[in-house]
Amino acid sequence: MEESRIENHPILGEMEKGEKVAFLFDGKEVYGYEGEPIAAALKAQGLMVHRYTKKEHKPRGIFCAIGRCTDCVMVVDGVPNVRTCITPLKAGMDVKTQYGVSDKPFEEQ
Amino acid sequence: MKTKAEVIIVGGGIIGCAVAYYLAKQGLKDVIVLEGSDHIGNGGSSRNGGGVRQSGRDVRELPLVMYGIKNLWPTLSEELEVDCEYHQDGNLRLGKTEKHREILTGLANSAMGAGLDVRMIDGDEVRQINPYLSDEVICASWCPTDGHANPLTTTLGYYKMARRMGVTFISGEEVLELRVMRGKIRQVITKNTVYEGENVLVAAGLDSRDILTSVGIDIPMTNSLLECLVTEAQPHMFDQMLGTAEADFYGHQTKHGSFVFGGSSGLERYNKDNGMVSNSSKTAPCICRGIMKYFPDLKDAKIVRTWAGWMDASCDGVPALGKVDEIPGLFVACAFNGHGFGIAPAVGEQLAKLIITGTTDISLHDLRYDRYKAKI
Amino acid sequence: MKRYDLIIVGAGPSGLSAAVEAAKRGLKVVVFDENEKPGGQLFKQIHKFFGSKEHRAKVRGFVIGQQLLEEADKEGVEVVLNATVIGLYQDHEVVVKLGDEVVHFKGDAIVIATGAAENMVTFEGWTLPGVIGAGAAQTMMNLHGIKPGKKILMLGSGNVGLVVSFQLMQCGCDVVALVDAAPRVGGYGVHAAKVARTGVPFYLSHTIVKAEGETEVTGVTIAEVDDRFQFIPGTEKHFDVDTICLAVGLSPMSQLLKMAGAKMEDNPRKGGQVPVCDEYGRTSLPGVFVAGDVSGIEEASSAMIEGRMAGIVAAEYLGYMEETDLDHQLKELDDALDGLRQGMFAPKNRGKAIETTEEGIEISKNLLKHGFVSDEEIERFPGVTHRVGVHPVMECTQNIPCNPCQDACKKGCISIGSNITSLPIVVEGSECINCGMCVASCSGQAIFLVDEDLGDGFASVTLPYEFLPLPEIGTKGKGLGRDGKVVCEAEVIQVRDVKAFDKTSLLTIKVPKEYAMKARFFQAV
Amino acid sequence: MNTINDRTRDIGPFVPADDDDMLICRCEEITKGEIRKAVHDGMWTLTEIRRYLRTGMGLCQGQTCSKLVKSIVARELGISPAELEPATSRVPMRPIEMQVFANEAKEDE
Repeated sequence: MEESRIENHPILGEMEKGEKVAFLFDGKEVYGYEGEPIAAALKAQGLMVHRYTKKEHKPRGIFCAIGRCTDCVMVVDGVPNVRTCITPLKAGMDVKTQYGVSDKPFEEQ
Repeated sequence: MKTKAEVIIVGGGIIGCAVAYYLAKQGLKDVIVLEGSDHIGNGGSSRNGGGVRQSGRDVRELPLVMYGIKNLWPTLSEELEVDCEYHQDGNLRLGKTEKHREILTGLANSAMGAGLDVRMIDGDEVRQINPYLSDEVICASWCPTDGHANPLTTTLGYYKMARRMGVTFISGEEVLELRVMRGKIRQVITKNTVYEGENVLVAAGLDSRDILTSVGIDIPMTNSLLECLVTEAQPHMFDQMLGTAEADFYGHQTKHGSFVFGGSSGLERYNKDNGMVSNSSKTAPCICRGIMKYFPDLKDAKIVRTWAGWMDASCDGVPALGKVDEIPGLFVACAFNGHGFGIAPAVGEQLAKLIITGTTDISLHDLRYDRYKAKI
Repeated sequence: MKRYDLIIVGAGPSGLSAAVEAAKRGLKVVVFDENEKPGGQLFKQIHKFFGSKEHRAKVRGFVIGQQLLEEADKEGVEVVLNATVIGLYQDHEVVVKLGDEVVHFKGDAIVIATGAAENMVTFEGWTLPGVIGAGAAQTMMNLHGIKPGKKILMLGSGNVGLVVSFQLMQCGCDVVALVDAAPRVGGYGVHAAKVARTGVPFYLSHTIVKAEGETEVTGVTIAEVDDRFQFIPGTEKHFDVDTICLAVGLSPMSQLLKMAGAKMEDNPRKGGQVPVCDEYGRTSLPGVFVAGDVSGIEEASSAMIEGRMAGIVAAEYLGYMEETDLDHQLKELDDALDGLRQGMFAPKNRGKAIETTEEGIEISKNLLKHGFVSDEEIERFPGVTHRVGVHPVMECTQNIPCNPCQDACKKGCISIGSNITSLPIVVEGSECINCGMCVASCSGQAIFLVDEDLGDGFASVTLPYEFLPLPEIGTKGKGLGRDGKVVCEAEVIQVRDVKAFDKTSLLTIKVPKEYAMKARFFQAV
Repeated sequence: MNTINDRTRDIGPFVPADDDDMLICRCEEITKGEIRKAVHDGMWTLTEIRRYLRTGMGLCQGQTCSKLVKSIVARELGISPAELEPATSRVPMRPIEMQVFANEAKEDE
């Protein structure tokens, strides 16, 4: 499950990590490291789709990873449009897939 | 490049574009619109808050805007083949103090006298209409036929259709002066070109004053900075247009989901111009504080953009509109005081009629260019 | 309002360099950066830098970042992170988001060093999750320790595309192809060669037709393009990938300057919209200076020099040094910057098709078309000689401003001379002691130590190796050619990994004698 | 700045193309075809395009698409992209929560 994590790097050595914490992704308990971007924790779980667009309902995920493009936004603790690539993970966060600007799938909106 | 026309319009804002459109629609297509900046609709037309409202207006301009809301706005999107995002879901003009109640009641009473459906409501009724408003709101004037629209698409929609019908638009042509020849308006002179027209309409916002000075006409107005901001798209909350008793805060939620709010910091008459209409560093935070007092729920909404524009503020708060009797062929439409958007379709249609036929359906007498008198 | 002598926006290579120079001259300096970590792109750059000593050559980007930060700290520069500058207003007012508040600051002088943003390119499916920018890949793997994907296609053969491809492999990803619509490799040949020799195929004059997949990338189709960049039907090729990485250039992030009313120009040679400025970064706004990519896309090495220049002119502007000292202090930096702006890849040569080196040697066609120099072509370059015993083979075939190899060899075997872009030559009569320093010092990983005759029909090749796991002595495998194809059997006979090599391990492999000048990479089986 | 632009200049008819449905502005989901049509509707500057279609007005504020839009518009007008003035940059450079923007640090702190 954590196969996307780089355990040892030929140049950078072992990557520094924060404390392992639990958080919710779409209601399911998952784990990440405190302080890493939410997007990194989700990517380690293999998650690709962060949101579905408002007009065309098309999937989007990480694109720039530095907070510019805002494609990776999700609903975090009830607030939509949170840039997960630059928002540090905290224990207990409630992270949800974003549909348009809501955490409810389009058919429920 | 075409330099001679039946009508030359100075100013490619919503007024200029709307007049051009209605002229062309009525068959007069020999028209040149000169826009000083590089972009059509670059002044107040694309910088206002999008209100299409009657309530809160001076009674002298009410008949025009009421006419427009009844006859022109409802079908404008179809007519211009663009989504003007027109919503007619009412306007709440909010009050938080007894003094506000007094101001609002005064405005409502005079508007009712002019035949507008507007009434005072209390705080609870306000929150029935818009449940997101805070308890600080104790009263409002409520005008159900008011609304809002998208100034950008509406302005550019008028431009698109006028252009499609054959009107000539030239941008980047800053008009320096007008010239009367043989007792009639004749030339419109820019840095590069001399244009000639049988009729000339000056609809250049604040710059109209300098331009008209060249033919000895003065509209007493000054500049005042209008500042707005817009949030990211949010889930749908409400459709009304909002304003306040002291006109220090106004806004609405757009079709896109974002909130557009404008507001006053008290500094707008004293801003420095560095040549690019820039915001004051103090105003946007002030608008945000204002918004949160009315809408605490919007505290997490992110601001994505702020902008500013110069308003053409006249000494008595209403526009100068119509024929300049002393110079045959010259017309003016300026000094809209920051509320030229909602009224623009009516102004455009009536001025076009005035240029073609010499008369209007709605009297423009109270808005004459030479109405200004000293106070004693 | 809180006031500083100098406010710098951006704590990347140029911003930090400006801060250090200004603070050294007595200015009270603050640097704001929106990121959680300082250093800008330096902390994502794990390769050794090019240049000469004064450009901090052969030091890895992230180490340079650490050095700059230490210098800034020593000079008393205040570096404020998670500090987003939201606006540059009139009267040198900088408004910064700090935590849950906005703070207004005034700077008597301001240096904008905001760097660049990535360009994008469109194709069917380009919005699918799994299509990412090269910067995103670097951020994920080098800052956050996450692999951007398993099987990756790279679009873009400029230095970013090449360097990031190599980094992707270093962290354990599989790069299935490197694609570019241009007919020639855009980046340094040595960067291309180190990617190509690991077996990554290059597709020049090709671009992406579409990214495949419903909710995320599952594959990609590329096709050849003609000289007008139109697809040639029938040339489509499919790859199973989960990630497509885009490295199609950078644009200056100059919005703050435009907002503040600085005179701007659109200059394609500088990468887009840039402020009009003089050679030291003075913009049309008095007291507002620029440095680094925001004033024109170049490399981090030149950004650092530009930053130092901006810091010095800002100090002079505020009266912290005499105008008469200015020329003298800038002169050295002028020369350093001039040194970096030489060679085939100099800004002045952008877009030019250079056919021969400064020495008059024909450039390798294969290198430009396929990413590697062919066995026949390599012999014509001056770093490639044949001798008895161990000797350096320097497969450096383009004029780039770089000379650490010359200093690395204490025995004087290698010479570049005073012209920093010259190709290295093997000095006649010099004696190689097989110390390996040249191999480890070459930022382009283009130097090999070869003994063409070990006896018994074998030769040895010592090559730089920056991957995990590091093979052990005795590991048997294949020798790969410059083109990444298997050429022979090979066995690791020596592994060197000392501190002076700075994490570039040296593998010595034994190969059949006839492959001494062909085998350039090792693949364990 | 302020260069004469006669909007009656003939730029030829709008010719539909295969890639008209290609998304250009990722945030606002605006296609290449919409941009090309807008040029033929008279939107000849990047500012007009942006106001007419909302390109570059989304969360990323045009950081991703502005160069792409520029090249499409230039091509449609038959001019070099360098001749097109980029749309204005506006405060804030990054999206900022209303309650943060409202919270100006006190002078005496």
